[in-house]
Amino acid sequence: ETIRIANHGQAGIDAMKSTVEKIEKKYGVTVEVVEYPAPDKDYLTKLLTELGAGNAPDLFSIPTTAAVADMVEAGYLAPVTKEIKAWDGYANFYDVAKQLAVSPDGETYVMPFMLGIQEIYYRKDVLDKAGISTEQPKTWKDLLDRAAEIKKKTGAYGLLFPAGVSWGSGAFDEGFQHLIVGSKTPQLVDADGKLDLNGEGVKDVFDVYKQLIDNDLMPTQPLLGPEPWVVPKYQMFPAGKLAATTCGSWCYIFDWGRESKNPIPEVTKVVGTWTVPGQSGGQYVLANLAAPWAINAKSANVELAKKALMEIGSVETQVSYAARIGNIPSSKDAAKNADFQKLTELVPIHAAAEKGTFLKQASGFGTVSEGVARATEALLRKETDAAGAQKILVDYVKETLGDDVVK
Amino acid sequence: MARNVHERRTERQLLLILLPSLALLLAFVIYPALYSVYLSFTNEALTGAAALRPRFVGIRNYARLLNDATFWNALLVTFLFVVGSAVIGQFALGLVTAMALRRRIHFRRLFSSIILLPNAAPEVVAGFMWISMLAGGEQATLSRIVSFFGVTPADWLQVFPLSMIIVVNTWRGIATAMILLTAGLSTIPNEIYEAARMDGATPSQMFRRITLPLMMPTILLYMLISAVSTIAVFGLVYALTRGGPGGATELVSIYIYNQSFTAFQLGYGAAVAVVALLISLILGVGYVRAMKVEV
Amino acid sequence: MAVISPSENANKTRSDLLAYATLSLISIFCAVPFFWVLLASFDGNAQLFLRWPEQWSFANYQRVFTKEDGAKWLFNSLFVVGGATVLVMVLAGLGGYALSRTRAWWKLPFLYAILLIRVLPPTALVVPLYKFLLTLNNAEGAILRPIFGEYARPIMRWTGFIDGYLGLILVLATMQLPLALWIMKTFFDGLPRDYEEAALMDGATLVQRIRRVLIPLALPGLAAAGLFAFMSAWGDFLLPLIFLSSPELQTLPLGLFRAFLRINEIDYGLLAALAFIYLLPAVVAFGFARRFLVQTFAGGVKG
Amino acid sequence: MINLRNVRKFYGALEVIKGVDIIVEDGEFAVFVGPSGCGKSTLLRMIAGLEGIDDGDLILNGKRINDVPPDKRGIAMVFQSYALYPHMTVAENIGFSLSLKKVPEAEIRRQVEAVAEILQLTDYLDRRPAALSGGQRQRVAIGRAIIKKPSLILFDEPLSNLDSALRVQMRAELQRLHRELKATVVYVTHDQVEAMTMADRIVVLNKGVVAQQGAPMTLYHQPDNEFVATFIGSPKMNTIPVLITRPSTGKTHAQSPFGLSLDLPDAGAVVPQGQATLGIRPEHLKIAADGQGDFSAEVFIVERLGVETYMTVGSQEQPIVVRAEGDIALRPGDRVSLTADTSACHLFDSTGRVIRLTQAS
Amino acid sequence: MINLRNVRKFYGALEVIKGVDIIVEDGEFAVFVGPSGCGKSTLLRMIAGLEGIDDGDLILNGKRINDVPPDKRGIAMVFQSYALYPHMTVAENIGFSLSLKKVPEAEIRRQVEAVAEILQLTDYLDRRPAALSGGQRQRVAIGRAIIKKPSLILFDEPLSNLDSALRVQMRAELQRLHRELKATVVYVTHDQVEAMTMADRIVVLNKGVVAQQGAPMTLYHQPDNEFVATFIGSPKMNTIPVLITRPSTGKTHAQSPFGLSLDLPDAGAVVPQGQATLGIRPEHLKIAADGQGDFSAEVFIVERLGVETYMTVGSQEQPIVVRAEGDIALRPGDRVSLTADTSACHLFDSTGRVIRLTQAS
Ligand SMILES: Nc1ncnc2c1ncn2[C@@H]1O[C@H](COP(=O)(O)OP(=O)(O)OP(=O)(O)O)[C@@H](O)[C@H]1O
Ligand SMILES: Nc1ncnc2c1ncn2[C@@H]1O[C@H](COP(=O)(O)OP(=O)(O)OP(=O)(O)O)[C@@H](O)[C@H]1O
Ligand SMILES: [Mg+2]
Ligand SMILES: [Mg+2]
Repeated sequence: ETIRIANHGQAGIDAMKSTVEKIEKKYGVTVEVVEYPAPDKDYLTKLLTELGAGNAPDLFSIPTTAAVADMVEAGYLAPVTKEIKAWDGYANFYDVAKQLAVSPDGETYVMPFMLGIQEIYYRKDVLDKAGISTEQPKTWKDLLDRAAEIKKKTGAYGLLFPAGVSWGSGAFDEGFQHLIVGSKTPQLVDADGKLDLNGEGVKDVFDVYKQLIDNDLMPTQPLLGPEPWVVPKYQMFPAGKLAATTCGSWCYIFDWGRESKNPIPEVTKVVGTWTVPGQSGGQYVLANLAAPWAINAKSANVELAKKALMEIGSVETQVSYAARIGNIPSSKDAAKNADFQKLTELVPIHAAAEKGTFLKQASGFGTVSEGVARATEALLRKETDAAGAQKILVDYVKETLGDDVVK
Repeated sequence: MARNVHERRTERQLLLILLPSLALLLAFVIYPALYSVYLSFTNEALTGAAALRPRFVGIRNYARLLNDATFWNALLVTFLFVVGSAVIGQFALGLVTAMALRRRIHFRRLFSSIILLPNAAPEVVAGFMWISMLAGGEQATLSRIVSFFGVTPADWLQVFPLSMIIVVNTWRGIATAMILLTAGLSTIPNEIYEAARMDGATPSQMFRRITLPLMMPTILLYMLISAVSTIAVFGLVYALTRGGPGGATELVSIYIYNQSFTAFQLGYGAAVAVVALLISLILGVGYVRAMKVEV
Repeated sequence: MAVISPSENANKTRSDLLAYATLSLISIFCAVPFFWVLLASFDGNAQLFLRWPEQWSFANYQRVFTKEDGAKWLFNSLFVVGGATVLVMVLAGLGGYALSRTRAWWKLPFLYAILLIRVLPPTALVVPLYKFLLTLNNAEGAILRPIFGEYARPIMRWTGFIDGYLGLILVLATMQLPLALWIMKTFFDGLPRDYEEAALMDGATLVQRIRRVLIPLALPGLAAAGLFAFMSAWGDFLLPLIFLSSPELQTLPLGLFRAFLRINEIDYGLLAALAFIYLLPAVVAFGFARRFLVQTFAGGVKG
Repeated sequence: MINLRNVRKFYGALEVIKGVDIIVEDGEFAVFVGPSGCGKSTLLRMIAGLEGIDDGDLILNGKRINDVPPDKRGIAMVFQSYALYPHMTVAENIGFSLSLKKVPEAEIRRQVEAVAEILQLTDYLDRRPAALSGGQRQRVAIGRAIIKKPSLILFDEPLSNLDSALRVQMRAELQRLHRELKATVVYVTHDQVEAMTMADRIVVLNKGVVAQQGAPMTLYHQPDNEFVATFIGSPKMNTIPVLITRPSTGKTHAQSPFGLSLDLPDAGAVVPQGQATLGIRPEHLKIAADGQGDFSAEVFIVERLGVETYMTVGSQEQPIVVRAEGDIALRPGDRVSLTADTSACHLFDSTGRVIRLTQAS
Repeated sequence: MINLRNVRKFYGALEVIKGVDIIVEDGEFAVFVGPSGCGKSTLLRMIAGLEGIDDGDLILNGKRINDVPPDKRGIAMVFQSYALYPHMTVAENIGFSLSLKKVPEAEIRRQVEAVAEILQLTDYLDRRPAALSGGQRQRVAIGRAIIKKPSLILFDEPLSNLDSALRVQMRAELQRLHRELKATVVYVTHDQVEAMTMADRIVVLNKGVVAQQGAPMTLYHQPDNEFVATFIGSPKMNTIPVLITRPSTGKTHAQSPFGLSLDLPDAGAVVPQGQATLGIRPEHLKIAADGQGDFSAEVFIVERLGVETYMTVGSQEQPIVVRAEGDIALRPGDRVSLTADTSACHLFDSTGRVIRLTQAS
């Protein structure tokens, strides 16, 4: 017997290596790792084409959480609620991970073994030198004022939120989401599963972008280029020309740390973190699922695949992923793992996941994500204001999914 | 049609050897195309609820298409792109090179080899090379070239997106135009030019009154072939701009891709393809009839 | 060079200079974008933007072949695209001949139909095509599996329609077929019927006529058709992306995406080196077939 | 023996061969001549099997072969452009038909060498056609034909691509070969000198029908109609509209508007009175002493070839060409007296059919 | 008057015109002949101004025009394939040079109609060249030339694309035009019948030099060298290697290996003894009664044209062509006796230069 698992990205494949061996040994099966060597978007295209035709691998990773709800609705994923609840590793997961894995229909379809946690990273040294406060900002206004102050005092850009089409799902996953949860309308789905995009919060979030862009607090030019993250994150931030940016838990290791090409010396000291504040107070550690795994509903070996899925959820695999990608394990027990403890940069963030919040997922989020990218792109190009950006988002979603999906 | 054994036998043999090509085309082009026509009447999607239970929606996709400003924008962009790159850019540069290469000058092989290079670059690679040329403001090669001449550089793909993809596609297609037009030029006998010289024609008169009219059949056929191929251009532009910014370079082919593989709306994407095919068909047949293009 | 009379000389020189000038300008336009690939691939610390390498190195190329499966991708690409090209040449050679010689009523409609169908971008066809190929593939699997048992998988890798060489070769070939048929049809139009009739009188069957007389005569046309098919199939990445999954079958354009899959930054050195390797066969093919091109089209285009 | 019986051919609705009957005997050298577009090539290609036959029978050695494919007919053909395979050597070209039949290499080589011997091509066997002269190419084309030991060889204007000097040489060569091979030959040309010098039998075609067939001298001396009369012979026969009367002398008298006046020999009652066309060849008009001729006329073109001189006399509307032996130093504007050899005159009725004068019957 | 003085032309290092001197008088019809590649076209194109002149002078009506551009020379040219502009009507073709000069429409129309009148093209002015016959096309090409009122018209093999019947007709037409237009004509051909029938003066070129120039009959009767002797006349002059001796009779005696033995008239001491080449035209050999001739030989090819008969006698290695009047019914293998007209014999030395026998001097 064989099960086919689709993986994506060399780091992910490396991270899975020992797990694969373990599955093979434990269940006496052959595991065939199918490598889909494409960027997220093309990976998803291929995966969906295969799922639609009924020819997908038995087990696969999904590049963005936003796609999950749609896939569930399409009937591509096999529910694992019963198995995962019976599985002994589950109890040890953070709540936020458990909740993120639950689909609108109440079933669980994915293994939420890794969390993506993002915060605002800032150059403590630059701020200190310029005499700017490094306190956690309390509100959006606080945040924007801080950015303006940085700009004024140091000439560096004050704050970066991912935006635009070429950042892909990042505009939504790494930017918009973090703000919306702290807004006046913190969720995008209403009770009957409709998308609530006309809320005031959406407009307010776009207004934050708008102010950052209009006041030249955020570098817009590179964001319109082909790899928007390269210049700001790997060149401007280390050079101190950008003083604060959203970033994930991996940043201390890969972007500026020991694994980086352009490391910042003593990064943990020089770079500090703030959580994203709410619009009028509160602090939000937003978590989302990173690379959740799921099972092909049409798989010939669903039972076997489920067993394999539980193996993927093991603490060892989590740590292995954490080491290679820098995401945060969902198991609280990971803290006790010797290998994980070596990832000193991740340990405090792992602990913070206890307070994690999340955005409720719904079908159509893939479209919303693309719509946010388009709306922020228009803002970047200074073509519209916050209300206009919201209209772009709403129109795109309506156009794509039909008028009745949007509230 | 055929009156006698011999002709019937010949025709039968010819059909027989065309059959493999016909079979492949039927299986891998015509059948999927027809299937697309069917899809265009459904709400088939690649993901979401519609993927699970696709429904027949009649002409709803087409009705939606009519009111879809983005689609009309894509049509317009495609039209400008085809006219700009195939009809004007590639043609003009191709004609100039073909005529220059007709002269007995040195380095002809070298020149023509270099001009053929872009055609050899795979779309993805060509895309990268041009991103390096155009993207990201000051550091782009083009910016550095123009600032050498004292012109203020711009973020080319943001400021002049459509013009830039026209330039890039022109770059890629000069060679094809050059080859076809060289072939056309070579059918004009030298004697005609000498006759014109004896008649006292200046070079520009020769071009306007001899070369152009005599090249007309070649040019008309070239226009058809290049326009048709340019409508389907996808990878190169997608690699460069993904249709942006703000739909400024969203060709119909990219629009179809975005509908099918970004929004995952297969039915609607198919409707767009069908309409694009129909429009091309009408224009193409009209063109062939009106211009009496000979095959 | 002989002396030319002064007036003529002046005239000639002036327009020759003009020709040199335009050709140089256009050549520069054509060549400039290539510099980046060339320099970056030898740059140990390559960037997106053109720059003179600080240290020249072959490290990027080394990586392609040692750390990555460069050799395998190259082989797969060459095999698949080469196979498709050969197939196109064979089919277009036969079909183009039939189209040129037939007097049947469907000749013109057919020719225009295959030309206009090219306006459909492959993206519009991919999904139906995938379903169709999958049906074929499952049927083939159902036949092979009982016979070959566990060997069915390796066999399918070669003959499968999805995730197999055969399917991709067939699809790539079909996409290139319309243009190739056109080229060959025009080429055969320019080839006198005398040869094949002579062969007919010599007692050659249809197949013998084609194989021993027409194909050798049609070589320039076939080279041109093959070249265009090769380049277009070589550049295609969407079809291999959708139709191939197994790592053993991956082709160069998919390998190229590797460069994106680093954790953070795009690996431009790897990208450029791969791009250069990817570029090379097409350029070589062009150099090889170039001299046939004008010959082919000069025969075909009516003046 | 080859026999065409009421053979017809249509291209679409257009009938290009309109019921043709031809017989060529074994060993004969038959030449099809006719103006461009009259259907010569079509007829030849029907015999070869390269075109289908829409109606009528094609009989070769007693068997109807209408539906026999070309390669089974035992006929060889030499094409106008020779159609040598440019990618094969001379030896391969000649041996091609054998190699198609999978004859062993050694045997092919032997037969090719034998053929090359006959055609004096032995030294060129390893060359490609591109490296041969026109004459050599023709010999290769013939070699390719004769190696099949055909009972019939067809030639379609094989000399029309050559310059005139080479053409003369090739003509002789072809005749020599015909003598040596003793094969039946059907030869298409529109050059009547070629036809006259080579043929045992000439078939004159006009607009898809046979105008006349027979030995060259028969066609020259006794043309059946005006078309053949003017087609055969160079410079071509003068045709002059005349009024035929039978005055009391009992002889037939022909009178042209411009003063030509002839008594035709022994014609008697066979010639109807009224309008007719008189045909007389340039060589049958002789310059006579002043006032002694049958008529006189002004010369307006003189073509002096050295050994002979062509003069065009009469008027622009009714030019009459006279051919005189030797170099005659007349100038345009001179007047000459001419006598006609009445025994060599022809008369044609208004449909162009010949009216046989008695000596011809 | 056009005058070429020591004109030379190089293609790279290759000298194709090697110092040519030619004079053509006003109103003359001059024909350049010579084998293929001898430089005829090059010379003509140098006169036209389409090729530069590397050395020497080209003088037209007293002015050196080496450096005058083609359209300013007042010379017109008719090309081999006529080079009509296929996309223009006959009227546009003829009027093209005027319209380039921005002559008003009405004036162009008037001049075109005048030219068309002369050329009998009035009915065809609105047709495209593709819809014209060969002869009409040629007239258009000439019309395009004469509308420029040139003092000189150049023709480069204008008839070589036509079939022989049309060629004869065109020849007459060209001569008529030459008479009517009174222009100077330089005409290139490699067909010597064309040259003989049309020229006032023939210039025979060989390998880039002038072999001889003069009136056609001079070239026919008094060739300067073996090249001209064999080039002019058809069938070409027989050349036979002979041994010249001067026996005691005092006459010059020529003896060929195969038994031909001739006393040449009045040659006297001018002819050196030893090896020479005897030239005699086919028409100067006559069939004699058996045993009466100068020599006898076996016939191996007979070509009967009706009005005359060509026989090839002697051997394969030394064929001698005999031209006889009338239709002679000899067959290959027959033996004939032949007499040679010794007054028409030519002798050439080993370099091919003529040795003038007395009657020629
Ligand atoms: N494939 C064809 N379709 C239609 N008409 C044709 C075709 N081939 C020949 N014809 C016509 O048939 C007639 C006879 O043609 P054919 O080639 O036999 O003439 P020909 O006597 O050989 O002339 P030529 O001396 O020019 O070679 C011509 O009027 C020609 O136009
Ligand atoms: N452009 C050229 N470059 C080099 N050699 C040339 C060129 N044009 C002509 N020649 C050579 O010059 C010589 C004379 O050529 P030209 O065309 O004048 O001959 P021709 O007498 O007109 O011959 P033909 O009767 O074949 O037309 C030939 O040997 C030819 O090969
Ligand atoms: Mg013919
Ligand atoms: Mg010439």
